[in-house]
Amino acid sequence: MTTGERDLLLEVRGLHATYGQGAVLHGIDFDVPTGGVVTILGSNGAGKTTTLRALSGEVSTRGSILLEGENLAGRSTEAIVRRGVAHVPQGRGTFVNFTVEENLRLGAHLRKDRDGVRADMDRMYEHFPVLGERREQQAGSLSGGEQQMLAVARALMLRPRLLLLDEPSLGLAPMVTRELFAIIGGINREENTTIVVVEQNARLALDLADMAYVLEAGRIVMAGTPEDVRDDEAMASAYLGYAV
Amino acid sequence: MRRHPSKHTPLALALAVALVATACGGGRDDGEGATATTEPAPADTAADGGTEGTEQAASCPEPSTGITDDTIKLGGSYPLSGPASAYGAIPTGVDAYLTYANAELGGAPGVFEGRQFEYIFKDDGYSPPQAVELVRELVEQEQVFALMQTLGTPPTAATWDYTNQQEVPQVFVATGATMFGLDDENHPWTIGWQPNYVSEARIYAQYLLDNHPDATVAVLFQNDDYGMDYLEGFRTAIEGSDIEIVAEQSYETTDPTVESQMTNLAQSGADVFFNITTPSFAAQAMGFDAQSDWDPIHLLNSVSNSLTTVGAVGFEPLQGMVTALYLKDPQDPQWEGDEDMQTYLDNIGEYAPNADPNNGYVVYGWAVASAFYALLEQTECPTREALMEATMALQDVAFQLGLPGITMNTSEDDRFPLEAMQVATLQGETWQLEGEVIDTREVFGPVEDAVG
Amino acid sequence: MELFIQQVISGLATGSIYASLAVALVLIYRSTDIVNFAQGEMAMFSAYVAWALIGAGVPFWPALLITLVGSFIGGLLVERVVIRPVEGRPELTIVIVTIGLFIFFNALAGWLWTYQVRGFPSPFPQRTLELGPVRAGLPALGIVAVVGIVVGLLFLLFQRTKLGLTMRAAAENPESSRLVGIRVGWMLALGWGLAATVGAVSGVLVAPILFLSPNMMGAVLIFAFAAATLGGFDSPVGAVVGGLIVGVSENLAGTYVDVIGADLKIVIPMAIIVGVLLVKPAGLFGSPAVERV
Amino acid sequence: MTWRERLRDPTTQRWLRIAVFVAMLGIALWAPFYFTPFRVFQFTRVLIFAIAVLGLGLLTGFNGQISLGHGAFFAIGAYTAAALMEKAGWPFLLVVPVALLITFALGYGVGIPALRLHGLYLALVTLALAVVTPPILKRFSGITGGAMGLNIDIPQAPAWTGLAEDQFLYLLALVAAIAAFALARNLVDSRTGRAMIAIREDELAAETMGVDLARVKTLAFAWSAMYAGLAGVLFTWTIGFVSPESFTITLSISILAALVVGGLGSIWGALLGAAFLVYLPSVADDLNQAAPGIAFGALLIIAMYVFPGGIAGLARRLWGRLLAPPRAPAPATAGASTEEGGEP
Repeated sequence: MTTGERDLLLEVRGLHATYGQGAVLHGIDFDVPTGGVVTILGSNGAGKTTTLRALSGEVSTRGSILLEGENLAGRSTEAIVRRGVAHVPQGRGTFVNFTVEENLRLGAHLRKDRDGVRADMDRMYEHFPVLGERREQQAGSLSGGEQQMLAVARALMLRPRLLLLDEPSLGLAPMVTRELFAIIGGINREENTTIVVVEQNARLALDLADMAYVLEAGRIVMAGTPEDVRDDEAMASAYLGYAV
Repeated sequence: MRRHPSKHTPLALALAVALVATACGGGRDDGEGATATTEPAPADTAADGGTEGTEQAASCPEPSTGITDDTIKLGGSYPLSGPASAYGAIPTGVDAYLTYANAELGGAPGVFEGRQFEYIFKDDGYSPPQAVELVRELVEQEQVFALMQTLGTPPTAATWDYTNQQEVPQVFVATGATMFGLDDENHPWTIGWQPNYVSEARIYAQYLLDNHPDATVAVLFQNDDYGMDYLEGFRTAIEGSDIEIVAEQSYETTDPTVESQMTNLAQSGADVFFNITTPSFAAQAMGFDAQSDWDPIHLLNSVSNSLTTVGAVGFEPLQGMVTALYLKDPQDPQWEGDEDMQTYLDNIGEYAPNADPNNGYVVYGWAVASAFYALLEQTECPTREALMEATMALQDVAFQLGLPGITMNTSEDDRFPLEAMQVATLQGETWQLEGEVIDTREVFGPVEDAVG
Repeated sequence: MELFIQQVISGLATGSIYASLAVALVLIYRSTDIVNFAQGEMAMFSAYVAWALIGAGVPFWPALLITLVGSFIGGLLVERVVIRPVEGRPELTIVIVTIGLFIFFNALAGWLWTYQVRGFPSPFPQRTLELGPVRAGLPALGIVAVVGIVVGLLFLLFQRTKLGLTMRAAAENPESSRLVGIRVGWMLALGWGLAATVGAVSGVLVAPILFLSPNMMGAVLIFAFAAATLGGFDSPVGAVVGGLIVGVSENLAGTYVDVIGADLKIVIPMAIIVGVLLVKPAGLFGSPAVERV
Repeated sequence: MTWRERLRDPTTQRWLRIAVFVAMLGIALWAPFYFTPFRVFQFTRVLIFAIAVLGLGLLTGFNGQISLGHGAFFAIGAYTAAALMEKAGWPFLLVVPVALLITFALGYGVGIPALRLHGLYLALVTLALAVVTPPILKRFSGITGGAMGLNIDIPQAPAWTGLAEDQFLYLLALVAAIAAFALARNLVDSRTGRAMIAIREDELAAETMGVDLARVKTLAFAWSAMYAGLAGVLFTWTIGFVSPESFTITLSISILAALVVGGLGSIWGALLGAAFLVYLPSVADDLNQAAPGIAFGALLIIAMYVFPGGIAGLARRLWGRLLAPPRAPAPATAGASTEEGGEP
C-alpha cells in the first residue's frame, strides 16, 4: 500500500454527476497518487465512464476534484486539458479523417515547444512502431488496435500529468490488448505518468494498477490494493470470474 | 394616418426567386412645364363648401362602407418584403401625398370634403395567396372604401375576382398589364393607371418608324406577362413595316445574370436593342452594351429608366439611349422651379422623412396618389359606384408630376387612364424630351386584347 | 463557332461568380459542419458596407480592407451571438436560424440603403481582352484569378498550418477536439469569420457585374449551392470546378438546345447535379463522409 | 389522491386525451359559425398549410429524410386541380383523386433516387426540384396559363347546406386535415411506421428487424408528396388562383420552417407550426412596417431559441410539469415522473 507515502496528484471528494436525465454518481471519494496507476472497476452502468467524464468536465458535477490542490469541478473541458489532464475516451475518439501524424499533432495542440513536440512524436513512434509505419495513413483506415494505440499516443502528446483511459481493451483481440497494456505500463514507469484506467478486463487492469476502486451503482463499494481485490471473495467472483 | 400591417408576406425569403416582375412602372422623369394642375382647392370647410356638400348629398345615396363623417378609408397591398421589395417605396409616396392632403389641403376633395384620408397598406411579399388574404382583410376587417392599388400582375390577378364579386373599387392598380383595362364585363371594379405596356411598346415602334424605318431589332424580355405584353405590343405595332425583329431572348427573374442572353443578341448584330427588363437586369444589359463592340440604338423600357439605375452603369457610354416618359424626375435639372416639383420636394421630406425623394417609386407613389385625389374631385357621390363611374369619365384630368401635356382620359370604351408618353434620349446625365407627347390611342387605336 | 467560344467564356465568367460564393459556403461547411443559407446575404451586406465607405470618400483599397476586416469580425459576432445559443442542436434548427438570418440581412440592407440598383467600382480595369474574335471582360477574368488565389490560400491554411488543422478537427469531431484542449466554440466562430471574409470578397467581386442591390445574391446562392454540391461540399477546389461547369453548361444549353431555351436553362445544371450525385453521391471532389445536413 | 395524482392515473389520462380531442373537434366545428368569414378563411389557410407540413413531417420526423422541395408537390397538386377544373371543367371533388395519384406517383419517382442521397445532398437535390418547378410550369402555358396563371371559380356549397363559401371551404379543409392527421397517426402506429422510426434511429437496427428499407423509405416519400399535393388542391379551391409566383422556393422553405418551429416528429406540431408561419408575417408587419423582413427574420430565429423542441415540444414539457409529482426533486422530467408516479 503506497498511497500514504506518496504525494496525491488527484483528490476527489463527494463527487456527484448527472448525465442526461438521471444522477449517475452519488458522492464518491477517491485518491490518485502521483505517478501511480489507479483502476476503477465495476459492472456496466456502474458509473465508471461517467467518473472519467466528470474528471474532464464533460458532465455536470457537484463535489470537488482537486488536482494538486486546484479544484477542477465546474471548469470547461478545454481548461481541464490545459491543466494537464488527457482523456482517451471509450471508442477511441481519434480524428478518423486525419492522418496518424495529424492526430499526434492535434494531441500536442496546447504545446508551444516545436522541438519537444517533434521529439515526442518520434518517441511515440518508438513506443508504437506500427504507428510510425502508418504515419501518413488516415486514422480511420487503421485497425481497432492501431486506432487505440493512436488514441493513447495522441493523449500522451499532451505530456499529461494525468492520463485517463476508458476501456482501452474494448473490441481488441487478447494479444493486442496485452501488448497495449504492456506499453501503457512501460510509459507509466519510464515517464512517470499518472494513470486512471477504467476497464472491463479487471485482471489486466489489476496487473497494471497499484490501487483499485470498485464502483457499484454510482457508489464506491471497495477501495484497496489489487491484492485486496483479488483476495475478496465477492469481488473476485464478480469481476475476475473466479472464486478464491 | 394609421398604417397597418398584416399577415401575409410569405417567408420573404428572397432566396431565389421571383424578383418581381411585373413591373409596375416606376418613376421616371421629366418633362417640362408644369401642367396646370389640380392644385386642389384648400378646403374651405365652412360655409360654401358645406352647402355644396349638402346639395350633393341630397341626390346621393348613403355613403358607402369606409366613408364616415370625417374619414375616407383606403387600403393598399404591396411587397414590402422579399425579392420585390423595391416597389415598397411606392406606398411611401402614396402615403406622403395623402398625409400632405390631410394636413395642407384639408383632406379629401369634392363630395368627400371634410373627410381625412386614412390609408392602410400592408405587405403581400408579391405572393398571390398573401395578396388575397390581405385584400380580404382590408375589405372585410378594415372595411376600406376602396383599394387604392394592389401591386403587380399576379397579386392583382389573384385578387380581382374577389374585389369584383364584393364590388369594391380596386383602382389604379400598379401594373401595366393590359388585362386590367379590357375586361369591363367581368371586372368593372378594377382599373389600372400607368401607361400600359402595350402603349409604351407602341411609343418605341413609332419612334423607330419615324427615325429608322428599316431597322433590325434584338429584344431582351422578362419571361412573363410584363415582358410578353411589351414584346407582342411592339410586334403588332411594327406589323407591315420594314422593321424586323431578328433576335429574341428571354430571362427568368431567378437568373443571376443576363450575360449569356446578351451574348446571343450581340451576335445578331441588330441595329436596335429593345431592353424590356427590371432595374437589376436592365443595369446588366446596359453594362453589356457599354462594354461590347455591338453598338445598337438602345431602347430602355420605362420600368428601369430611373436616373439612379442608369447612373449606376455610368452615363457616358450610354449617351443617346432612348426611353419613354410620363412623369417628371426630381434629378432632372429642367424641373427646377417647376410648380409640381416644388410642391413635391417641399413636402416629401416632411411627410415621408425616411424616403429618398429621388427614388422613382416614391415619385410614382406621389403622382398616383395625386391622380386619385383628382379622381375624387370628379366623383359625384361618396359611393363606390360613383367612384367607378368617375374612373370611366376622366377628361383631361391633370395630376402632379405628370409631364406637360399628359393627362388622364377615359371613357366607357377606354379604361386606360394614361396612354400617352413622350420619347426622351439620354443627353449628359438627364433625359432630354424629344418631339411631342404621343397619344398612342390616337395613333394606333385602342388596345385590343390582352396578349400573352 | 465564334458564338460557341463566346458562350463558353461568358459561362466561365458567370461560373466564377457562382464559384466565389460557393467557396465561402464550402469554407463554413468545412469549419463548422453546417450549411449557411445566409452566406450570400452576408456577402451582399459586406459589399454594401464597402459601397457606403467608398461613397463616404474612402479610397477603394482602404475601403476594401476595412470591409474585409469588418466582415471577419461581423461573421465572428454572428456566430457568437446568433448561432451559439443553438450550437449542438439538430442541424435543421441551425438551418432555420440561417434562413432567419437570410431574411434579416436582406431586409436590413433594404432598409439601410433602399432597394435601388447601385453601381459598384470594379477593382479591375473595365476593359475587354480580345483574342481574335473572342472577347473576355477583364472584371470577369479578375474574378477567376482572385477566386483561384483565395482557394490557394485556403488550401495553405487548412493543409499547411496548425490553425487550419485545428479548425478542421473542431468541425469533424468537437468532442475529441475539446479533449485535446481546442476551444471548439472559438474555432467555429473563426470559421464564420473566415467564411464571411471570403463572402465579402465574393460580394465585392460580383457587385460590379451584377450591380449592387439587396437581392443581388439571392439567385447566385442557388447556383452556388449547385456548384458546391456538384464539386463536393467539403472541397474548395470542387466548388470552383463545380461553379464553372454549372456556368458553362447552362449557357450552352440555353443557347443550343431549342427545347430548353433561355427560360429552362436552369434545369440543366440541376439535372447535372442530380445525375452526378446518383453516380457519385459525394460530388466530384468531396470526401464520402459528408452526409449530414 | 391529490388532483395531480389523479391526473397521472393512466385511465384518467386516456379519458383526458379523448376529452381534449372531442373538445378540440367541437371548437373546430363551431369556429366557422362564430368567426367572421375572413378569420375563417385564415383558419382554412392554416389547416391547408398544416397538411403540407404534416406530409413533410412524415418524411423528416419519421423517416429521417429531408426535403427542401415540397413546394413542388404542393404546386403540382394545385395546378392539377386548377387545370382540371378550369380547362377541363371537372367538378371540384373529382380532381382530388387525380391530384393525389399524380403527386403520390411523382413522390415515389423522386423517392427512388432519394434513397441514394443523404442529409445535405438530399436537401440540395430537392431544393433543385423546387427551383425548376416554376419555370417548367410556365413553359406549358397551354395547360397552366403560363406566367399569367389561372383564375378558378371557387367551389360553392350545395344550396341545401346553407353554408357560406368560406364556411364550406373551411369544412372541406377540416375534413381533409382530419383525414390526413388520422392517416398519419395510423402510419406512425403501424408496423411500417415503427419501421420508419427505427430507420431514423438506426438503419442497421431496422434492417436486422427485417424491414425492407428501400421500399419503406420510397413509400414514405410518396405519402409525403401526396400530402403536399392534397394541400395544393385545397389551396386552389381556397385562393381561386394559381401562378408560378405562388409556388416559389419560399413556399418550400416556409413548409420546412413551420415543421421545425412546430416540432419534429409531432403531429400537433404540424398544426402549431403552420399557424405560426401563417400569422408571423402580420406580426412582423406590425412590428416594423418599414422593413417587415427584419422583424420576420429575427422572430424566426427567436422562435428557435424559445422552442428548442418546437412549440409542440414546449407544450409537452409544460404538460409534463403539470403532471409532475408535487415537490419533485430538481429537474424531474415527464418520463421520470411517470415512472415514479406509479407507486400508490
